[in-house]
Amino acid sequence: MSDEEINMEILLDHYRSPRNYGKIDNPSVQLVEYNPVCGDAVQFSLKIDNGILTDVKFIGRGCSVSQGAASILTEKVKGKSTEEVMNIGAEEILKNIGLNLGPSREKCALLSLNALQKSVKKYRDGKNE
Amino acid sequence: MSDEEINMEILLDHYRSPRNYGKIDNPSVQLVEYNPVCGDAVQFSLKIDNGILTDVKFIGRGCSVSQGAASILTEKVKGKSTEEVMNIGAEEILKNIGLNLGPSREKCALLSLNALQKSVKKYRDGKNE
Amino acid sequence: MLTSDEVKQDFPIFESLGDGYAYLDNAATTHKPRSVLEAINDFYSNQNSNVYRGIYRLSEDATDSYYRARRNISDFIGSRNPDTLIFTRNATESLNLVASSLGRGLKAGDEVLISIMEHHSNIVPWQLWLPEGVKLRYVDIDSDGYLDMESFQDNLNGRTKIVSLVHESNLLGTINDARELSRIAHDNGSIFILDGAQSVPHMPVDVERIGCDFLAFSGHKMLGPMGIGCLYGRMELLEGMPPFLGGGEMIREVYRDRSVWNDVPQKFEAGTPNVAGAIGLSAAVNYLRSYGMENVRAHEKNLIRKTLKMEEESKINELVSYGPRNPDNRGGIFSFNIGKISPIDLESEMLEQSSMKIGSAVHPHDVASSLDRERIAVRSGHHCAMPLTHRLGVVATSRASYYIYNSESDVENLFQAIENVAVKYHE
Amino acid sequence: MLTSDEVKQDFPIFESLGDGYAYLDNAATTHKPRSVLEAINDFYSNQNSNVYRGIYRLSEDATDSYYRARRNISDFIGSRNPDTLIFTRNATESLNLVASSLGRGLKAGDEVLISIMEHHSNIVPWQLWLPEGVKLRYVDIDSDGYLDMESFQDNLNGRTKIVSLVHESNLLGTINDARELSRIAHDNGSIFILDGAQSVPHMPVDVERIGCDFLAFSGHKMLGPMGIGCLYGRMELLEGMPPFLGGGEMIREVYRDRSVWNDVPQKFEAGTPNVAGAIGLSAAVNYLRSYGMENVRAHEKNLIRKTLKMEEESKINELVSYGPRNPDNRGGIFSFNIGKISPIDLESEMLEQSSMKIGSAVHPHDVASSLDRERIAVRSGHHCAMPLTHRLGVVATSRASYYIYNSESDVENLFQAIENVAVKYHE
Ligand SMILES: Cc1ncc(COP(=O)(O)O)c(C=O)c1O
Ligand SMILES: Cc1ncc(COP(=O)(O)O)c(C=O)c1O
Repeated sequence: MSDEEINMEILLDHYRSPRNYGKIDNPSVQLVEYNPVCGDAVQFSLKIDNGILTDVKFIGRGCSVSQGAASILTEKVKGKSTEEVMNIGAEEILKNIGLNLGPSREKCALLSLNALQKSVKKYRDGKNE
Repeated sequence: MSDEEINMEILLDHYRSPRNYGKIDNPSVQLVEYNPVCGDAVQFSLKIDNGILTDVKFIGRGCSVSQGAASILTEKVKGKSTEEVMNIGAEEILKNIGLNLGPSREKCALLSLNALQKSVKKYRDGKNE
Repeated sequence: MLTSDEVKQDFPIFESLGDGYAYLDNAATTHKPRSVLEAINDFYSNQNSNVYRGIYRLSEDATDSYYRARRNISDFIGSRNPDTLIFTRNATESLNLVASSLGRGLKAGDEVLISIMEHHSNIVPWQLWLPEGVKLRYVDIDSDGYLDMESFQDNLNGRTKIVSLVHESNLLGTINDARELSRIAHDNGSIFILDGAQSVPHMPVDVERIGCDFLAFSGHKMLGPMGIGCLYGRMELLEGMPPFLGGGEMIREVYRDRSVWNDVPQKFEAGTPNVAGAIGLSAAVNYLRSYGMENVRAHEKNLIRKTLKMEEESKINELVSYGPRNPDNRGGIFSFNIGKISPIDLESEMLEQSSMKIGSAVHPHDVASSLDRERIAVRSGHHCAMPLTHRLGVVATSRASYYIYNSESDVENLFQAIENVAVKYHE
Repeated sequence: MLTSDEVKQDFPIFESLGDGYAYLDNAATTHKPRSVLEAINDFYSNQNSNVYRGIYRLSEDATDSYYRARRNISDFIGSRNPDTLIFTRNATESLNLVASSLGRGLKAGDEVLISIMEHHSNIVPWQLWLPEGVKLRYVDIDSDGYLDMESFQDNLNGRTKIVSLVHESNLLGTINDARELSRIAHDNGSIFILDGAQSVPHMPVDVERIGCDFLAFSGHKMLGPMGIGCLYGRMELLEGMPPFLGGGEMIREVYRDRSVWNDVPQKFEAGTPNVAGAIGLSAAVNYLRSYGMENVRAHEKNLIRKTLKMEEESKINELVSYGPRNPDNRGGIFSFNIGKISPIDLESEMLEQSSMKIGSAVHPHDVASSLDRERIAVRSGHHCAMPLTHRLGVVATSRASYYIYNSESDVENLFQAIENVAVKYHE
């Protein structure tokens, strides 16, 4: 199997058996991100203690890329600081997935990063008020 | 000289020394036709007796084609009936001139026919009133 | 009569794509035969110049070629007067032109009637008039994917100034009875506009026979180049309409505070036209004519018949498709899904964890990506018909659309590949 | 640095036109180098497909090429953000787009300031707002053919919302000081639009350096294909502006009674774009870059310098010409007349027999026809600048306009031919 094929299998595995799937009770913050154009949706719920994401869960539906990427992302960020999460760039996510997605699927891959960073921002904004 | 060259010379001769140039005193009808896009202008004055163009004169300015064609036209229609004048078609005029004018210059060549036929129409409309 | 393998020989791109590549996105855009590329090249290499106002041979030749292209294409759609054909960039611009120009005559309370199966290009230009109090109504479809004639009658009334409908749906493949629709619209005193973007390329279309007032279509969807489209209009209407864009050839005289418009069609063609595009499209028309539009249609009807048959016989889990089952009323368009993914109602559903999972459905994006890996090009999404996609209760569909260079084996490969996706994602 | 004979080798049409043919109508449209024709051909033969929404390799490649063309062309005019470049059909559509979209924000009493040397495409789109009470003002020219800076200041006031000016006049050849004009307009709080149809093809143009808010130009006037043009706009402005045409790629979501617009630049590009056209224009930009725009400008400056010198030395009866005498402020455009034919005032003059005769003047149409017979292509007429033509007191002019493939011997042939016309018509 080529690297591309292996990475494809990893993504599909995440898609079929998503990690950290579900909702956190009494989350620090919760947020839905939806792309009405293709119907991809993810909802993140986070538990944040002292600026650390102690728990991250998502529920969602959509294509393998959007859902697989969300699952991969939850594994990546658990235990990270909000600061670190806000600094994750698009390239990092795409490199992590390791597939030549092409411009149209990259949006799918980045939906969950958007959702996660928006959640953190919402949490911080709430704190400041 | 080719036919084209001969006809060119004829046209230029009409342009340089227009026939029937001037105004008729007390004309039966008189009318100006002007193309503001290129500035070509002709003014026809006609003497009509019993439906016959007994005298035709024009004054005008513009390119060799518009003015030469006007001069040639006056020679052609003097003595003709208004009926005959109204039946002259564009092809007949273009054939008469005998030059491969191309679409943009054909308009120049037909300005005087338009003016003449409009004059006759104006005369007839006046009669009917 | 029309052997797709032979047809393919005329298209340079199939050399580049190689044997066995199935290009099934013809409703989006089509490939170009050598004769079209040569016509464009020939124009630029031998006649190139600006049209109309040049008093030199080159420009007059270009003007003449441009006119002959106009005549040839207007002839192709059955118009007897070449001047009724306006060159635009694409069907979208054609529809904007007519919506913008006719729209200026609409008053608050006037209604425009379109259908739920319209392409966005026949929706949004009319929506732009909503702020002026114009009302936009939608004819519904029935459960088989046909225009619902009862809904048509229900929505038609004395205030309906304009009826604008698609001839062939780019998602369902439904071929509407344009002649009958035109008759009903005219009986109601409405102007009748036909979106021919998917019909003109695929079947004989005759504006006189149909009786439509306007017909819009795109060159690139009928083997012609990109950047050229057409709007046919009835001369009496075009003459009375205000212009669309200003400048260049569309005016005759310009003074400081007013202008005098040129005649139709120049009145509607602002700026230097795409002469090479018109000539390329004219070459495409000649190429299509060499087969005959009856045969083009027969070929595609055969492909869609085979498609529907294979679908019925297939054992692909949860395969669903949309649109009429009768090939007589159906173009070469096959939109399908593996399982159903409905749009989310953000207000009510998102809190319910269970509703978020797709279950066994395969998202159309995954279908397209997988098919691409098997060298089959299909489109996935809402196909610029989002109201219709939502009306069907889904977020997106995958769509295969055929043309003259597609063959029965493309259809077979398609079904094999769909089966492979279904297995892969369900395993 | 730039040898026109060598340049000509790259243009297939000069093979067809043969040696010694002088194509001097470059302000109307230009010829295409082989590399442009090959880029178009290559796209259709290897990458052809619709852009954006296709999830298959071919479509993604096309999308990528389209984007790279956008980046390359925006780079060429000094914009750092490719998304500020909107593809249109031509400069006329670019100007209509900005006039239509900005115009919707104008109120009765607001003023738009243009100049008397504008092309119709920068006049008529603004006239379309006159019925709404918008006022159109004109900056005058001075007797040397420069913009009259006093007139500019006089016409600028607190109500001037928009200043829209030509960079290089297509009739006079005047090169306006765009940077200074932009500064003055901005100091006044006005939006500054530049019509670059005649400047972008012929000299270095940098939107950042100039500081303009918008820049319009046409591909076909800069060695690119017909049917493609550009509008550059400042991102902050573009983002706040309403869309132009509706449908296709310009929307993100469509519902029955509303739509959500896409981002800039897609918001302004409705329907299937002319991808091949954009790629062809990008190839033209590369071709121009291979010489360097400084050198293109230097070449044409040399030709106009020679032209003005030959004019001064010539003994042609009644030869008059228009525009600045300083080649530093003058593009490669030479508009001239043999004698003066003024427009007719239909009310007052037509009865005077004497006023009708042209006298010794030769009508520009006759000039063009005669030059054509000597294989020199020039344009005659008002050059879509009728207010300027009338301001000059004539009905029309003949115009020679140069580009990189023109040579000093073309200029010499031009003057020989003008002399021949003058003799022929005066004899
Ligand atoms: C039915 C229909 N109408 C209009 C259009 C718009 O065509 P274009 O993008 O060429 O303007 C399309 C093409 O997508 C179509 O399928
Ligand atoms: C100064 C100027 N502006 C605008 C235009 C319009 O260009 P196009 O016809 O390509 O739209 C031209 C070309 O004639 C021009 O010279």
